[in-house]
Amino acid sequence: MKKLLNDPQNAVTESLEGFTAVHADLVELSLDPTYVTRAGGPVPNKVGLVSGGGSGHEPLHAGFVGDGMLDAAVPGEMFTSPTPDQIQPALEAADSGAGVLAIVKNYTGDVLNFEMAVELAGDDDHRVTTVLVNDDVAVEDSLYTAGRRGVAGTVAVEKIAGAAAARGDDLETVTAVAQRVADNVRTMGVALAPCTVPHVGRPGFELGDDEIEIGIGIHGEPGRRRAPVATADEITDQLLDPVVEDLGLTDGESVLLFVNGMGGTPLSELYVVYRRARSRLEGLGVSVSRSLVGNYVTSLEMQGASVSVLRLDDETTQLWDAPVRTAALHW
Amino acid sequence: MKKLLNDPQNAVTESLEGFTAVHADLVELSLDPTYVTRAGGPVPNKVGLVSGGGSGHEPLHAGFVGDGMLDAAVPGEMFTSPTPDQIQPALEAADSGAGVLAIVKNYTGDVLNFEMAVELAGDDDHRVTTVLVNDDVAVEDSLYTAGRRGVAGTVAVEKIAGAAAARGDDLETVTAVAQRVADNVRTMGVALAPCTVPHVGRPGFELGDDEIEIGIGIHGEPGRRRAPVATADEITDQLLDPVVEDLGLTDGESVLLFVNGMGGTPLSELYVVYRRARSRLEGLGVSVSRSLVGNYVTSLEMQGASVSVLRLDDETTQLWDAPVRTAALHW
Amino acid sequence: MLDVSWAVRWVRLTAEAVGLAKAELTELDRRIGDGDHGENLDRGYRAVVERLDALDPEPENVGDVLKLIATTLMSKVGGASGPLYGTAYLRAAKATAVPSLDASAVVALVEGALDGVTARGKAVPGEKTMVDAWQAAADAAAAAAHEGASAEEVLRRASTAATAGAASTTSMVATKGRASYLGDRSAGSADPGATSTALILDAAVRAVGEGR
Amino acid sequence: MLDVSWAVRWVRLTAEAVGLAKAELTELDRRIGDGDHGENLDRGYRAVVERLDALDPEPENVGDVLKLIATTLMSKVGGASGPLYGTAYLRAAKATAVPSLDASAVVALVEGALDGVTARGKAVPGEKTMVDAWQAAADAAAAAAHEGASAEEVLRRASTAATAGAASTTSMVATKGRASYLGDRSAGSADPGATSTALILDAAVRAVGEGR
Ligand SMILES: Nc1ncnc2c1ncn2[C@@H]1O[C@H](COP(=O)(O)OP(=O)(O)O)[C@@H](O)[C@H]1O
Ligand SMILES: Nc1ncnc2c1ncn2[C@@H]1O[C@H](COP(=O)(O)OP(=O)(O)O)[C@@H](O)[C@H]1O
Ligand SMILES: [Mg+2]
Ligand SMILES: [Mg+2]
Ligand SMILES: [Mg+2]
Ligand SMILES: [Mg+2]
Repeated sequence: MKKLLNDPQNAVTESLEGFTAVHADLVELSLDPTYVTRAGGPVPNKVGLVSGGGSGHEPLHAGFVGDGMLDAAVPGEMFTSPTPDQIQPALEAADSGAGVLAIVKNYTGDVLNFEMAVELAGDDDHRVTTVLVNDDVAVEDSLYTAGRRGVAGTVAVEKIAGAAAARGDDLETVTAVAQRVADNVRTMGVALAPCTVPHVGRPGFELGDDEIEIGIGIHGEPGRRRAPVATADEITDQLLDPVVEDLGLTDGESVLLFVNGMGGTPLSELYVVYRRARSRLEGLGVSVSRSLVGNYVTSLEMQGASVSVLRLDDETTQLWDAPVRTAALHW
Repeated sequence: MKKLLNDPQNAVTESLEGFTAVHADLVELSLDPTYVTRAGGPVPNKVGLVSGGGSGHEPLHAGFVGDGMLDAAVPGEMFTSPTPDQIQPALEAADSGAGVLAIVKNYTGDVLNFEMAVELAGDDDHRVTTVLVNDDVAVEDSLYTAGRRGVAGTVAVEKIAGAAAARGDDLETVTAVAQRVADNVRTMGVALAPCTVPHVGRPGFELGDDEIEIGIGIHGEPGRRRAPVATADEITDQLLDPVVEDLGLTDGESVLLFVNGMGGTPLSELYVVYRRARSRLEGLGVSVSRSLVGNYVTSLEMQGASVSVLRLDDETTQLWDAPVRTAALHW
Repeated sequence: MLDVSWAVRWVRLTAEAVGLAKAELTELDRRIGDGDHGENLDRGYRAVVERLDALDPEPENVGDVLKLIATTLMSKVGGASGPLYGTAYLRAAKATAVPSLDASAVVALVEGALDGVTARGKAVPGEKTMVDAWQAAADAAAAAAHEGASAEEVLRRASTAATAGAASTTSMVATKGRASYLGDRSAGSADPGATSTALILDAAVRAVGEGR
Repeated sequence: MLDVSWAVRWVRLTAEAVGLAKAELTELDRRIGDGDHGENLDRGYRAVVERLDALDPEPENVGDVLKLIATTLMSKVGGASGPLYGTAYLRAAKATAVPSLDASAVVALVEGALDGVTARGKAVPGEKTMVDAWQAAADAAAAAAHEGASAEEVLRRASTAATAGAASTTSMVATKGRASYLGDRSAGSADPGATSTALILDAAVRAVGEGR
């Protein structure tokens, strides 16, 4: 394992220190416990938005703190959910009095820690609602699993809910918008090569020279199946098909197409995947009216990508287009 | 070699097709010959800015086409300079009559092909000036080399010259500003793991499990020396020291600090490098007044990073801050 | 005697055991989860020991020690196991607000921990989680107490049952937690959380021995 | 006879040779450059052959064939070798605007190519570039013509000298082109461009044989 790190135990803190030094106009860092808030404190009368989760998925979530998106982000240790005593003060710091929406990716650890923090913040008279993101169609959502994982679709939920909060919607409305996005976004990912968590020191899984892992999670959790290496077009189809099917997309609908890199894949390859996914969607009569391509929800240096499709309506389209000023998304 | 590609011969074209589909509001793609121009054609009375070079360094250069930066980008094959018959029409397409500045990274191939294209465009009565970027302090600039390579510093030249052109400076002034930036920026990079050019099918170099390559070029050209793996802080010092020395930075000066990822390194690690470089510069009494951290001049999936320092003056600081609206830089 | 100094020894032995088994727990989690369980618990218990060292005066009740573990794990571990173990120790602490434990208090401790885990995680036995170890331990403790065993003996029976419960998870298919994403592929490797539960109860027994 | 059909055969044999040596040229470039020389030339010569196939009517002069190579390589190869070989063939074409070559025309062809490469790339012999092959070829051609050799013999001597010139680059330290970044580490492997120059001139000789 070769990494640009000092003591792995300090990786999260040192990285956040660098991040907040670069983006001091956007964010402030609290240490002990660790969380990131929007510079200048919560916006009066605006619903606060908080998300968080294990580190190693940068720019998620701290890269999305700023105007039009999150008010606070709570980074855990590498691939480990943050603790209630980090989340609670972040929730409270994000509350200007209009209440707070917590956006939680559906992992047992994230769910439990946020649940406890929300209870604690509630004890302190903060109104907090929660929306779970569970967009990963690779996992069957059934009694036999912890439910679908939250993956790249989280970006869409944070952006669109952030815009709703920014235009002054109240907590119930922001929560409903976030839930609508969560309900209408689906994702599936592939890994070509694994990643190594610094303190573990060896890759999270092994892949043969001619194998890929279809349906990978963002922590390197094995996916649906091992498959032989294939062309970008073939792999894209294997990602897109279950997404389209699960969403029940039909002719004439309009979508956001989001191709997300896992961290170690060249941008140029992501565009090749996008090209195929877009032409397939258009072939189905689906209009790709908004797009995002890049490394937004990563798994350290994992090689691979995910394809997300969000069914858009007029309101969510407008909210997607609304201005955003964060380290990682800006328009 | 596992990549999200179809036929490697089509990788550049397919990727550009995806890119221009995503960013149709910003760019237009010409094929045969291949180049990318700003959507809507050149801006009347504005000096045109054109850059180009081998592909595989995305988002460089096409990701920097748009308001306040480039008017055209000319992508060659993977790691191979574009040809004069691509460059010439791009130069001409970028000329609104105010002339064109070509920003060329100092590689023999880029220099020769741009030189021929500039001659051809000149025959067609286009005024074209050229600025060479040669910021890589890993290479000795002497009679015994082809001169320093142009690497990540190119982004600063393109951004600042782009802002000068956008505010209406004439060709001579834009050229002088670009040259001033090129004269005041220095870079040094490190590779932790190599990259594989698709049609070659094997890594450009080999590194032992406990070796890094200090002074790597952006095509995987071996650098100054092999070194044992070290901490991020130690590696950062090895990159920053020659940069600072070569620039002759002194107490009280103000700089842009740019930590660039080679494509396969997690963003979180780049921030760890930034943190150290910044604290070292501040220790020298140098003020880090502007910053950029991210994957901007990549080498496919290479793992590693480079540290660039640009000495700023009031004018270049203002031009850096001026609005920019491109796929990869936006403020 | 299962008194406050036993509880303190228990903590220290647990921290030691988790430190030694860190790589093994991580490897179990790497196979069917995300490879951080050893690191998570090690970080947590090291913090527990630090706080214990700084503690002045000594706690009066066994429950005070367990509460310190609970709050520390909650604030240092994260992941699924942080809230689960945190809530487990918290409930166990509530059941042990006494200077030393008799047989029925040991049962209350283990049952409290089980209640905490299931209240938080909603898992039932057979889903390949730490519940499989805690449930086995609680059942064995209750049976032993019913048979009139001593406090120490109840603890010993609970610990043995937890180890067996952890071992039983090897063949199970996970339906809770991160391992559930693997479906059938989760069978064949023991659950990391059940394994760490067995380690914790084993340390409780060894803490008795060391105090003699 | 070194006439137009010889020139056409030369092109085809060059394209074939470059195709076969693609991996080897790329490997040489991988060692001291960026590993694309084989791919670059192969892309270029395949395009040359395509254009040649589409050509109607047949060119009248040897120079016409060389000019077609020049413009095609310039527009298809890129890298350093595109403009260098492009300019080489362009100058060679100017020197060979005749239906067939005598000994002095062969000398003019090779010297024209050398002039093109040096005008464009500013390298001198000993810098570990294709100049080392072209210079050796030009010297040998001039000497052979001076000794009264036939056109074919001049070509043969030039080709042999180019091969030797390419081999001589192995021990050189590069001071031009991408290999120069390596400094002393560039010694020990032949220069890819000098090697491809040797291949090109070898194909010219073989094209004579095939026409007989
Ligand atoms: N719903 C649940 N109920 C009980 N235990 C659970 C549940 N989900 C997970 N666990 C336990 O947590 C353990 C994993 O803990 P850990 O690796 O620290 O957290 P994470 O899964 O968040 O990485 C599993 O081995 C399992 O025993
Ligand atoms: N200045 C120069 N003069 C002559 N030949 C050169 C010069 N620079 C490079 N070359 C030749 O070009 C060859 C490399 O070509 P190629 O690999 O196709 O281009 P690039 O170096 O741009 O990748 C070298 O092996 C060398 O022979
Ligand atoms: Mg975890
Ligand atoms: Mg090249
Ligand atoms: Mg885990
Ligand atoms: Mg080359």
